[in-house]
Amino acid sequence: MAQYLVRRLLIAIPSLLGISVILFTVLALAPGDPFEELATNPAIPPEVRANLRASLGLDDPVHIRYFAWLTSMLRGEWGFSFVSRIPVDDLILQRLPVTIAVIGASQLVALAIALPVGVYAATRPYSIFDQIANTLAFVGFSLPTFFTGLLFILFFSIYLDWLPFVFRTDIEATGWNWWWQQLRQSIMPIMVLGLFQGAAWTRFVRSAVLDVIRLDHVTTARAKGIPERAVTLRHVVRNAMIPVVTLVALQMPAVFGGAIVTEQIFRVPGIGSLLISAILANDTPVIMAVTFVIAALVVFFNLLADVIYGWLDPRISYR
Amino acid sequence: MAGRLLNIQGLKVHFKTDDGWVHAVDGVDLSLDAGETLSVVGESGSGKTVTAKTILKLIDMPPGRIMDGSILWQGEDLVPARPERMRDIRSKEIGFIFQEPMTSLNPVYTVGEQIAETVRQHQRISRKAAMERAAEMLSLVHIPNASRRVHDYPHQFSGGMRQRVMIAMALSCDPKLIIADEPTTALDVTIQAQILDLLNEMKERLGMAVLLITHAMGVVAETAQRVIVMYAGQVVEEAPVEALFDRPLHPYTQGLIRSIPRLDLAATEHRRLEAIPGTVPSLLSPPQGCRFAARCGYAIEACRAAPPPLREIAPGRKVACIRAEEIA
Amino acid sequence: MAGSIPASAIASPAAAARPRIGPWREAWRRFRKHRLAVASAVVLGTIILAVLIGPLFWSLPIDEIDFTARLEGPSLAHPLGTDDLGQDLLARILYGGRISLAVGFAAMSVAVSVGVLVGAIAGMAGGRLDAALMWLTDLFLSLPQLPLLLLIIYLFRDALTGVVGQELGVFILIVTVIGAFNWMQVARLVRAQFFSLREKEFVEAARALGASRARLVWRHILPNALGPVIVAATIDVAAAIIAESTLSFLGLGFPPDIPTWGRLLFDAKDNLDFAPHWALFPGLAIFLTVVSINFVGDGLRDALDPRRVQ
Amino acid sequence: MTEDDLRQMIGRVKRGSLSRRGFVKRLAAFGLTAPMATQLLALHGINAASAQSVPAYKPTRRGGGGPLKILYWQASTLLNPHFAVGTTNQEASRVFYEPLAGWAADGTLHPVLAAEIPSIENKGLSEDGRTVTWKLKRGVKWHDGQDFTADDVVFNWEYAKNPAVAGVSSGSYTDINVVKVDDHTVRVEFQKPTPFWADAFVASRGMLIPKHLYKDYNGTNARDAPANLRPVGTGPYKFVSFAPGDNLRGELNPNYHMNNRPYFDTIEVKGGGDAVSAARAVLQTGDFDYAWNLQVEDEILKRLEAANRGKVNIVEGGNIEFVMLNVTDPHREVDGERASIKTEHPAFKDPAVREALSLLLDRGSIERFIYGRGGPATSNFLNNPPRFASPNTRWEFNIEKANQVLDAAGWARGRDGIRTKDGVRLRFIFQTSVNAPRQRTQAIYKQAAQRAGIDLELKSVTASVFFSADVANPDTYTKFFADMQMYTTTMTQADPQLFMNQYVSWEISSKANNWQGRNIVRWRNEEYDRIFREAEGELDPVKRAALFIRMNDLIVGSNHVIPLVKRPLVSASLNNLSTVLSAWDNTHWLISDWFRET
Repeated sequence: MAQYLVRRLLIAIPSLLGISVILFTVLALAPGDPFEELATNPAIPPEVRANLRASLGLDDPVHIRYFAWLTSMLRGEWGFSFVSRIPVDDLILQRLPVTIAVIGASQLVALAIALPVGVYAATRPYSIFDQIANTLAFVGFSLPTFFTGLLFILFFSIYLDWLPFVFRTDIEATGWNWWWQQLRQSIMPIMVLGLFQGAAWTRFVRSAVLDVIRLDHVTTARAKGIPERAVTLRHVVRNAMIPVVTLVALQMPAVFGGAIVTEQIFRVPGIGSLLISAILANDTPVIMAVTFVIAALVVFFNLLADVIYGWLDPRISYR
Repeated sequence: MAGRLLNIQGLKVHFKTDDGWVHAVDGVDLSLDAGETLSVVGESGSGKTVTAKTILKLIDMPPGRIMDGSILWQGEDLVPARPERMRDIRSKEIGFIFQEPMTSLNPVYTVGEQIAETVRQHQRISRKAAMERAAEMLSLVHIPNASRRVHDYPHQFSGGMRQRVMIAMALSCDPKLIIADEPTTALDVTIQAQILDLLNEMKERLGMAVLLITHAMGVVAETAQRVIVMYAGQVVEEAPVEALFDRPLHPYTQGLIRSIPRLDLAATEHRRLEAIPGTVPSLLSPPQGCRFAARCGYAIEACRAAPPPLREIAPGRKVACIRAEEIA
Repeated sequence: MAGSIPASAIASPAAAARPRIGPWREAWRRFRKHRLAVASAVVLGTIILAVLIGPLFWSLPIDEIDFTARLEGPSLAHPLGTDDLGQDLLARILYGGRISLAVGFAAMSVAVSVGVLVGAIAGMAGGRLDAALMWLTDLFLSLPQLPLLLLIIYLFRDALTGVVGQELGVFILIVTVIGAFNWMQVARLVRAQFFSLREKEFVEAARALGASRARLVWRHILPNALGPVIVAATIDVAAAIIAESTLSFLGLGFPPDIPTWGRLLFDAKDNLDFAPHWALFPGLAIFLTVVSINFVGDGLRDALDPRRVQ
Repeated sequence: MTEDDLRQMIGRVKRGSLSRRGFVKRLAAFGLTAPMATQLLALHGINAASAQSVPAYKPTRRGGGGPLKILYWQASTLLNPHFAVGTTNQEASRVFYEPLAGWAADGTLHPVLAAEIPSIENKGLSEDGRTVTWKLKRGVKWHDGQDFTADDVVFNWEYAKNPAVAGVSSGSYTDINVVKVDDHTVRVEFQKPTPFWADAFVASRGMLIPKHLYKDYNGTNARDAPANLRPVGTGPYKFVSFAPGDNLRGELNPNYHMNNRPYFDTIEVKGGGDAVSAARAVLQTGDFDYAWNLQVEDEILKRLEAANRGKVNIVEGGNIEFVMLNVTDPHREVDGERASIKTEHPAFKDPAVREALSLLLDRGSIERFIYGRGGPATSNFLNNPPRFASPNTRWEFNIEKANQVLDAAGWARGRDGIRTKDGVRLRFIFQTSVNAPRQRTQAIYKQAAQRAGIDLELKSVTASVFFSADVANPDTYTKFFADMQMYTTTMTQADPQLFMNQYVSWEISSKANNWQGRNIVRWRNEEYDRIFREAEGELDPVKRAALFIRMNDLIVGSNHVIPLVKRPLVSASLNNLSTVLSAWDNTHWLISDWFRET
């Protein structure tokens, strides 16, 4: 197993390099200027902006800039943001926990919805519960998060005024009150992402369980006198988990994409909103660093998916 | 007839489909004594597998439904039995061997775990003891170095070996009856013989009754003491094995036996393979009278009028044909 | 054992009694059973119809600015109300719908065709080619869409509009761009299906009968992989419609005066609490389209996948 | 009202025979507003009581006001005033650092670290306009207890003009010389007479950083100074914590140099989000006390105000949203350069087309329905300070007249309704940056133009692409590769000299200067160049004001520049918050005087 992991990691390195080359050239060619605000301010003479760009090497040819970036990356310096002068790794370390917390919680909510509902609906196909669950799941992932986010703010923040909609990272309260404030301000983004993801996964869990429930070995299990609940849990769900867990692992990077929309709407200062502001300002070091973090996550989760798949399904052997 | 191990009377099992109710099993009588091997033979769609599975209620209800009849197991009727009671009987008193060994074992657990699970379901013993019991059962069914292979997964066994595992699992709780639903159909010929020998050996050693479901007359001859022939959801003939092959009473049984390709006749005989003309009637709206009438050479008006009762015309011999005596 | 009677010799006559039903009629019969799918098909049909021929009946111009009728709720004159320039929302939604739906379906077909192609090749070829294709998929998955969108549209917009004119040029550009970023899921699904189906007996049987690789893929494996592809395709349409609105958010999509559903929703988001109708109707239009496509997809999957239905 | 009458009245006020109030009222009758009058008096040594240009500060003791929470929808990312790329970074630095003086809303100077405002009368200003002497306030301490002296002021000059530091405020310090007279006096020397002397050490470019913390970072390592992220200033609040791009926190400075100030115990500046949610956070939910720069349709602001938790503040300034008609031809390439000054725009060279386009711009509706209070319609390019606003321009929205003008000039309508003449079609690309009010303005303009037979093809470009200085990018506003474009240009100083040099011929943006010239419309006019040169050296304020008015009339008269709406500073604050705002300086220019009415 370890040997297989090492081989997979070795393969991952060229792919990460490939990603960085392509992305860097794209960013170098893409329009946009980190010093946009300087433009409209007549008081700032043009040559100031010129030498600002020169000082950051914005006008050098692409390959020189790439190697400069790569060598500093390998030395562990991720450079500093063009716009804010803050070292990029501080920026990311400051923003990553919020995103991980919101995404992590939303994935847990999604699984907490999808597993029980999906399994229960599949064990009673075409029952009332199954049809309601199925319809709600469809509604759930047909509603764009963009739209549900707005509706949530309208309903909970403005009409009912229960929840704040400006995300604050510096809550003064301590102990329980701190947790309560955190919950109040992040429950909406978590629910928007969680419900959307939960709806998509409910359908998947249901179809995965449906595929397994008709297999012969389930009837064998029943013939062994095992109670129905145990048959469902030990035999049906255990087998259905193989495709489900793999999908969950594979979808994690895409979830970061989804988080960007929610972070924009609820003003969560996470990796997503950092990426958007960096892209709009063509702030190359930040974009490269954030994309690299996401690319590394993609490779990591793909690996994780394979490992889990192998662990769950003994038929898969590690050649 | 009290005292019999298993006594099924007038069993009717119908399935709801888009086009209406399918009368898969339409009034079946079947009974079995301890230690006896009864074989139920018939083409696919004759209702033999449904009858067998209904004993342990392994069919999905809905769409299936037991319309009528009783299943007496040692005198106790299982039809109204509650799920908890059925669970006690499954594998503890009645074991089941399925047709498809390739898919009947759970791929993600080792064979040992799956057998141990059965054992621990019915006896309060530790996990380790259950695994030892599993290893014992595997060696009982002649699986080489069972103590090591008990930790292997199903995909590491061949088709024949897996059927042996299934048998080991079915016998793990010393059941009084084993129902084997076409246990050899999915296997190739050489392995079939080994499995049937194993079944017979198990019968001698453990003394359990066997209800063998098959469509192969050869298998019947090899293993069964008594035979029931089913056609279109009904029992058409019941007889001891030798009597059935010597003098089949029901026209359908005669057709079955005649269509067996015979190696014992000399090449010179040049007889063409015989087949029974026509097709099995639709079970959606079964015909009024005898269901074999449309294909029966001896059919007369009376046959089509009313359903022929299953009559005992000699000790241990029943037939559902009003002209049985005439054409014997 | 000698003497086993081949069951087929005495084929069960039951099927013969009913009229011979072709596979597509069978599929339609099963589809009809899925009531929600049928209802959604009707809803989808009306939406598409309304969008196509609606403007013929509802002839109000889409950009008629009328300051006296600003932010009016639904009324007889304006059944779906007006926006902050007094423009009639029904006309704008009908006109915008045509583009949003076209973008949705076109982008989905681009994504699905690329995805199926890549998935099939990777699935069939295996080995190094498969690894290379999967590396490419991972690469696209981890690239942030936005900078690439910025670059591609900025690089090609002027060239394309020069050739085919502004609206069509932008349309082609957006469809290819959205399509180019949604094929990865389909590719991965199809590849997984190919790996599992390749081992199945019926494929080996077909190969034994001398079927060429292309025939194998086209006639045997692909139809079976249809289920998940359809589901992925339906999700892609929804993603495409939403992606188009994010593009207009960044000023990359259609010119500002073309009222696609995404742009309407975006323009309305600030007035949600005072003029909810302005955001709700386009939002509802997107939702209804997407949910009906998903249900139809689900119905199709049940109809085309015999194993699924009890 | 001739120049002599004016001088004669100033003399009577000096002799006391005419009251200040009488003088101001008399000038108002001639359209010269109050601030213009006070400015004239101040320059003639009649020091008007400077108090009334800043609201009275009521609290009687320092602190006790609890937290002050401010929301910026563009987050600040840096705390060194000399590197402050955007206004948000200047605002963040202004919480901790202070200049010698700031600009009040009415365009008058207000002393901060300076003891008094230099003027001819108190010998601060030399007669020949070549030197300015600042007297510094005594007893001012840096947050770390060090004394604030003239050395700090001289150091700031050396630091700002040092090319290695590459600070953004270098423009104000490169051509001046600063001499330390004594520990609390500094003299600024100009190379030539400079009517607008209040640039160095004043307002947003004048914030002073401590010498003792920056002296070893006065070079290429300027960016790595630790104080860049942990400021030590002289301001009313001391630094607590800073999460770049998110929030900044400060606490009360116990030994601040002005008594009873600041009122609040802590200050928090939160960043991120968008303008509308910032407005909601103050006006609707009351989570914050103040929200900055609300570029939001007035319709929305009015409805949010209905909850009457907060009010919208409108502060007049010099920023203006306007439309440009390209003098050159953007679609033709002459020796590798589009929109080159060697070409002439085929349609816009005809004054009738330009006049028609000016008539088709419905400024009234755009003000009423789009910008509202945030954008009063105007016919002038230069609107503030009031003394420079020209009274002789008008705007008119009249489609009928536009049609007549075009018909008279021979532009006949083609089959498709679009007018053409000698093969030139009135079909123009109209570009601007992505922003809701601008897109709405494009729609209104397009419809009106259609009614006059002119077809506008709308194009919207992402802000960071539109305002980019990247040479390779064709979509920047300085390249102007389109027929028409619209955006807001800002006026950051209370003096129009730098603002009006956008139309002098030597500033024309071209490939030669990498499109960095500020004359983007590529307009050339000898009279304008001549008057601008003259105004640069004119010491007499009245004559200087008249010159700038003439410049405004020239550029607006050409219709190559069509002013649309003034863009005053729009912000929102809770009803009980008393703020001191000015369009000529940062929002926090007098954060020390903010307090809460109890």
